[in-house]
Amino acid sequence: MTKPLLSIRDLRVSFVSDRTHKDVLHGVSLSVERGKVLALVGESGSGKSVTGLTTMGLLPRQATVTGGSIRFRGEEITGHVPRSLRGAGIAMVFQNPRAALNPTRRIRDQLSDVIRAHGKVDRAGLQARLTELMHQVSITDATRCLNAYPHQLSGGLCQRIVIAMAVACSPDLIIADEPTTGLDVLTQKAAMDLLLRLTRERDMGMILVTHDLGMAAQYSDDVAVMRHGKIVERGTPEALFRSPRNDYTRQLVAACPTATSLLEAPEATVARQAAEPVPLLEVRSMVKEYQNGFRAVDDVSFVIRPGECLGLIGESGSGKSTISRLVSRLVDPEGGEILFNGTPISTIPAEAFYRASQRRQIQFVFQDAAGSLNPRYTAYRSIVDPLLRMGPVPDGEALRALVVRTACSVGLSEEMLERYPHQMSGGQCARVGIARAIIVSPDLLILDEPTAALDVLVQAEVLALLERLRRERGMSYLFVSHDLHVVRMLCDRAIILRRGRIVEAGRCDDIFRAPQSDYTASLLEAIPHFSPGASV
Amino acid sequence: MAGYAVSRRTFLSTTLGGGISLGFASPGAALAQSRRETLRHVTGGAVNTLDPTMLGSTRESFGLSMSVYDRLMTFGSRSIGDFSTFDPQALKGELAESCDVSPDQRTLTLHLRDNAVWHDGTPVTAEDIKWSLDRCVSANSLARPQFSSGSMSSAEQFRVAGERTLEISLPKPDRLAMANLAMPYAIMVNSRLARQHATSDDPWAQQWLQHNTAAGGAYRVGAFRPGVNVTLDRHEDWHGGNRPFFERIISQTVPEATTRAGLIERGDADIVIDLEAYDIMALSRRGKVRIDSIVQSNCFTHLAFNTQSAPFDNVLVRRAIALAIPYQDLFAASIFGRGRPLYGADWSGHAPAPDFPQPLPFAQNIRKARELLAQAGHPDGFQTTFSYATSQTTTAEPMAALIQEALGHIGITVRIDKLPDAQFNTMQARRQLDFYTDTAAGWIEHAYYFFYLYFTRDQRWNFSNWNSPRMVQLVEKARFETDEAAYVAECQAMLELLVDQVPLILLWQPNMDAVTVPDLTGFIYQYYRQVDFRTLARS
Amino acid sequence: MTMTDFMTRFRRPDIGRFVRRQPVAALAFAGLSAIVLLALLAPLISPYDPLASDVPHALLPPDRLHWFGTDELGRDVFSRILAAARLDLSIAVSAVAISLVAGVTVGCFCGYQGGWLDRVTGRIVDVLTAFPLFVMAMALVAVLGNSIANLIYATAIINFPFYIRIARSEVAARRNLGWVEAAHVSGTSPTRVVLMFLLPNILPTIVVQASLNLGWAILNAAGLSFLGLGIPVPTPEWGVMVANGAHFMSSGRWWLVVFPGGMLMVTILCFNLLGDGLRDLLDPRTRS
Amino acid sequence: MSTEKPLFPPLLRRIGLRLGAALPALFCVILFTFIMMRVLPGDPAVYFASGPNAGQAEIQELRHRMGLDAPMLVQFLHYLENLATGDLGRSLTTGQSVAQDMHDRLPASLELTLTALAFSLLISLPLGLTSAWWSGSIYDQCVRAFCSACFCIPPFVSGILLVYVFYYWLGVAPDPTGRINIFLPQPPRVSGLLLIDSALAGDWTAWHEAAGQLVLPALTMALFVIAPLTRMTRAAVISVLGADYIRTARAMGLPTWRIMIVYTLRNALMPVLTTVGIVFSTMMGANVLVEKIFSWPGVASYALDALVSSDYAPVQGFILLMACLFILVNLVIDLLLGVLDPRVSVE
Repeated sequence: MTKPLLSIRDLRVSFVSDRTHKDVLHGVSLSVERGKVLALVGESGSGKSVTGLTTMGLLPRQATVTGGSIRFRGEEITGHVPRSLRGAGIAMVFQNPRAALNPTRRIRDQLSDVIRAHGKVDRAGLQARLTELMHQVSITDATRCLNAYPHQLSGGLCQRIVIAMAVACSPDLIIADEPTTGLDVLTQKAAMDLLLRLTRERDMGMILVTHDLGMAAQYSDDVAVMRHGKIVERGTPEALFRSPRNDYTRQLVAACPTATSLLEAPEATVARQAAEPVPLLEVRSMVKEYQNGFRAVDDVSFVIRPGECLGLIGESGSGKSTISRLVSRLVDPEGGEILFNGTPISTIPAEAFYRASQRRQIQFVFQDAAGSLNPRYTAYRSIVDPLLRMGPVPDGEALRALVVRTACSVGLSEEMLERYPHQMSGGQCARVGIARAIIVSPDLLILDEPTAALDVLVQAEVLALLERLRRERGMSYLFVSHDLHVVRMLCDRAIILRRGRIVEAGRCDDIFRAPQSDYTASLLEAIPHFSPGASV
Repeated sequence: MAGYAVSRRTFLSTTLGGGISLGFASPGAALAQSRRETLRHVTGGAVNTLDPTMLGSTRESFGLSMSVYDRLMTFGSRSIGDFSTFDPQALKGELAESCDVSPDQRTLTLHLRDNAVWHDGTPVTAEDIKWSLDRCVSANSLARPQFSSGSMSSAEQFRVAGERTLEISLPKPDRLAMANLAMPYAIMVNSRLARQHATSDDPWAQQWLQHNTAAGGAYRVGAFRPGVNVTLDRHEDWHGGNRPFFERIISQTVPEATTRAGLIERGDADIVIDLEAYDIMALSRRGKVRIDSIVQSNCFTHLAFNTQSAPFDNVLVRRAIALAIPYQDLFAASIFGRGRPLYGADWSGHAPAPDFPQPLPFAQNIRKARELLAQAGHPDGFQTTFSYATSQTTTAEPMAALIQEALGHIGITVRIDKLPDAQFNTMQARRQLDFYTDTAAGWIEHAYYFFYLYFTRDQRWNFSNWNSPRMVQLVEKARFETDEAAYVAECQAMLELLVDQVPLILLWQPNMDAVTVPDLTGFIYQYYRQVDFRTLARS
Repeated sequence: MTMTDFMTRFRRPDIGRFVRRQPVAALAFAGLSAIVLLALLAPLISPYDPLASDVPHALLPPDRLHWFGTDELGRDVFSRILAAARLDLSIAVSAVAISLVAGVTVGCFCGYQGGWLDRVTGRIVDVLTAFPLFVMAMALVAVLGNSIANLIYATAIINFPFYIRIARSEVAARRNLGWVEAAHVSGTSPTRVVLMFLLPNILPTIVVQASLNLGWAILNAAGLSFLGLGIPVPTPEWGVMVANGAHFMSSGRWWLVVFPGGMLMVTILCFNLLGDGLRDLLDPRTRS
Repeated sequence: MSTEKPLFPPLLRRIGLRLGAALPALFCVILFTFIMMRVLPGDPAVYFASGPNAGQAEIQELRHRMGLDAPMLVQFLHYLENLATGDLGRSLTTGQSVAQDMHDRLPASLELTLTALAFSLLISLPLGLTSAWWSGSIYDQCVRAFCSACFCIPPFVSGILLVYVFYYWLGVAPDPTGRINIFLPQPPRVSGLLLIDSALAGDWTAWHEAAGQLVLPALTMALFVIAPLTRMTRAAVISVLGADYIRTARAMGLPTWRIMIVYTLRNALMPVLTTVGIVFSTMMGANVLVEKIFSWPGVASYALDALVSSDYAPVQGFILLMACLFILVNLVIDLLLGVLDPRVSVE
């Protein structure tokens, strides 16, 4: 074993603000070697990003290193990373690549800035370096890309540019902080493959900071699982994911939706209803066009039968969210029909729909749970509000009892009801959002990526909750998600959308076993996973 | 500015260094000599036309035209202590060399100066004068009503009686006829030049003359930027009086009075006449400037009532208020005692002289005022509004506060209303002001003229909307009175009527405070209350 | 979240926190409280009648009897400043209150409705805010006449577009937020959404703007009265006092300008600093 | 610059759209000011025919000449007709056509405002940038206090004070009486901006004089807008500093000055520029007081004088001019934004 490129020993970091003192890293130790990838895995707030930023010396002002040491190439750099080292010694790749690039500067200039920051180069040399970099990150259309502004490039290209920037000055270590957030599954795969290839080719070290166990498994040589500012378990991906020793790791692995995972739900108290002749919801050739002529939804038709859960899958921009908002009558379609229980509801304009009798029966659970709660309402008021608006309102004690009961059924304790959104965790907010939707006993619940912003463990809990509620109450779901595994776990049937059109529809089991369209197939293929034998 | 400014700036650039002084560089000493020959006059007002007869022309325009245009006649001057003022009795020729009055006083024969030439060098002819006088009585301008006060209203009254002689015939002997020829409106125009610019719509070239001159006065207009500045250059062939000292005059508009005061004190400007009383106090205390303080003998500040609306239609109310006014305090607080009081005289029943304005026998007596008010049927007082125009703020504001307080003592509640000038004037003309202050100045200093102008007829300048048949009768009689003793008696009767009926309360005659650099001499107070550049000189 | 945060920050235990995080704003708040207190107690604590003239004792420099000297009519400057504080604060508060209520109503409506009405209003408001507002206020006072009420209306009217703009953009920014859509799904009528959901949430922002605006309103009123518009004599008002006092500056009567001018500036300064501090507390970008 | 996209057609289209959208607002402005000027109390005819011997006949004549005796609608249509031919009416105060007066005076106001704007930007950009960079520090608090202090000094006080100190007391400033030493000949008019004209004429004495005259009034004006500009800059910089690309730039080890100027300030300029537009047009019109105090022959003091004497035409002309200027400034800023921000020109 060679001497480690980076070694962090007992690193302690705390945030100080207004006399409050919060430790975020409690003695983290790790090491990275050349040519190897270390994945730092954990939920949000586990301290994995702080570890990366501390190494770069990019901690926010109110954070201080209170102990430990970071040695890079044997040199002590704790607390004072020299500028020359940043970019040339250690480079960083951030999430959301388009935002990571200066919007008002051409790619060429931004790359040149980086190169020039670490040494004098003449024009010809600079041009040669740029061309070479573009080649390395597999950009074929180099001239156009170099002359473009970030907004003129796709997310995938931007991420390649960011990677090019990172490797521009031949660093020995790359810290990739959630490098694929904000990218679609297919692009995500390409970017990760590129990063991995460069690491190997250039014999660099890489720290991959991610919340995605699948990605960690697929792209790393070592995995460190972090929780509450500590590393709880370390090991090779195979060992770690196949036989986790730590309880927390075990929970994580179990909660991660995979191609084979199933929801643990109690036996159905109400059995799934058999197909009935009259569908609960029928959508016929629905079209939504925006003012600039862009067709977000183009001739989409589907039905949802009573008690059924329909999954709506697509990448960002595929029109899945628009469909959910159309069906829930928040926006008006430009064409087509929406029938609810056989009654057309698309004729009622969206702004008047609050008066319609169907309003009660179609409820919505929003993607950003915290953002969907009025910041000035307590959980209780948020939950009781739809009831007060649409009734029937039981009197006095009964009302409170009903709210408490509903809250209980989504797993909220009574004292949580007096809290404001900012006093609750993401999972708790999501539960309030669900409670608010089901308190009026709707027939159809539209769920727009209800778990996208949640950590894996919470996601698993919420999914289980949703499954239980459906069984207990016999509701129908329209479940919108980009995550194929989640849809497979929850839904009976699914629709795959691409650019506003349906590319495939059918029973979940069929789609996942034998996808009919190439697109579906490539989607399935691109999901990072840690099924045995797939790593690296 | 250049001359003495240079040393200051040199000092500056050595002490402060380049930083600040870079922007404030000196124009160079080359101008130093010409600076001595140049007069810089600063004023708060603005010249808006070069033709003073234009409707809407400002007082500054009148003043400027005195140096640019010649009139047939002009007033002489007399000394009052160290200072000089115009002499309404001493009429003398300006463009006219002499003026003969026929024995029946109905014909005036004017002989023009031989050597008089226009600015373009052409000689002045009687034709020019005839055209100019015709213009005054025919064109739609401010000159027409003014001339009518001197019984001149038709072009037929003017007759060319020779190459350089002109006759004016009057329907009746009028004591104001000759004085009218000296008024700012009575400009003599180079008719040949003006006519070139006349059109059928505008036979008197009024449009063109607004921005151009066809004159022959002591100065010609160099640059005219309305509302900003005017420069004048000496007309070397002028013979209407002594050759002016200054080669060049710059008359500049500087709206802030305090800035004007500063310019004078620092020697950057040479003369200013429209400073506020408090600045003059400060300047005189520091003594770096020369101040010519001359009572404006043709001017008076007053409090006017609307004598035709309740409660001021009741003479007792007016008398009561006249007794309630704290004259001394007003005089001290409003104009810092810089003027001549027009109250507190001891008449013992009769007007001592036929002059107007003169001090009237009013003094504060609150007890008596209360009695009178009770007699008038207002034992508990009443409510009224006291108004003044925005332009009068500095004097009227303290006045208003004191009057409000004083009338409060006799139970009258006064609301104070400051009005923008335009609104004030409109309301004044429409008789909508009940109780207000204003300042008036008559150009021709004859007692009867003042009464005619300010106390008769339904027109704006009858401040108190006074309709007294007796006054009308007296005025009509005095106008054409040839017997001097009878005229004096009539004037005294008018004065006594005024004191008895109190249509308005005279307060004071403010001083004209001409503030100049110490080496400037020759300022004469003129009835039109502007600077006459022609008499000024540097010692 | 930030809004509630803002509200909770002002619960008692957080005052210490506020003082620590925004020492300047806290100081400004204290100063403002003192000024308001002085204004409220003016009739009790002023040593002289602010309107009573005493011409023989005019223009006295500050001494034991007249702390801030006397003016050209012999009135006590200290008493007048106190009386003026009352007037200026009430002018500012009422002008801001009027424009706030009217502007927020219109702004909320437009911002929520969107569409052509909103665009038209937006453009008009844009043009209006770029207007020579001061000249406009002058014209308004000239049209309406010189009185304190009209001064308030003029100040309110020229502030009006400003509040429309804020309310409009704040509402428009929240119109499509999750919790507003959630309200729709909950069967809430649009009116109720505006009144019960949007309004309470934009209020803190508006309040901050209002506190900044109060200073501006005082300044505006003082500027107008400096030009002799609005405040009838002999009512004491800071701007008027400064304007009158400026005349005596050159003769060395500094107390006529320095005291009222100082009060004017300190008050505006306090309003600004307070508003600034509040804004910073509100602004999530400046927080960690 | 870039050859792929046709630069001009979309540019012209944008300008056209912008101007077209401004027309209704412009009409509103015209109508509004027309009505407002007419309801202003005070009969201008009475004011102007105020010679001691002017009677009702003269007033009537003047009313007729001013067209004040016609019905309101006729007056308005007449006004619109004149506007269409570029005739803004005639000022009674100066006796000139309003268009001529504007032409004479606008450069003075423009020169003053532009200089003031330059001053304030020179002060507030660095202040805003640095106080945002070290936000929350004592320095930041000091900057804030300074800005608030600048803002709370009414322009009439700061103007008088500056004149008092620099002219009367220290004597370093030239007399506050306009744009250029009155004894100097004015440079031939090209742009109307004296600094430009005298430079073109090669008359550096005049240039220095004109520059000297500008310093104090421009500073007075600038003081008042330093606060909003600094505040805006600070807010913009803080929001940019929070952006991911700044973190990227730091992570790539770019030098601090480059991050500060090229990455931060450059991006923060866009919201600042929008504010500058508003600030500019408000300054043009709102600083009546500054023009008054410094006897500056600009349009604002001109309008003020006209307003006081109920001289309708100049006030209307002034407001119209301001509205047009505002539209123009916005257009320019819009185009500048397009240059500064490549994202804008795409939509």
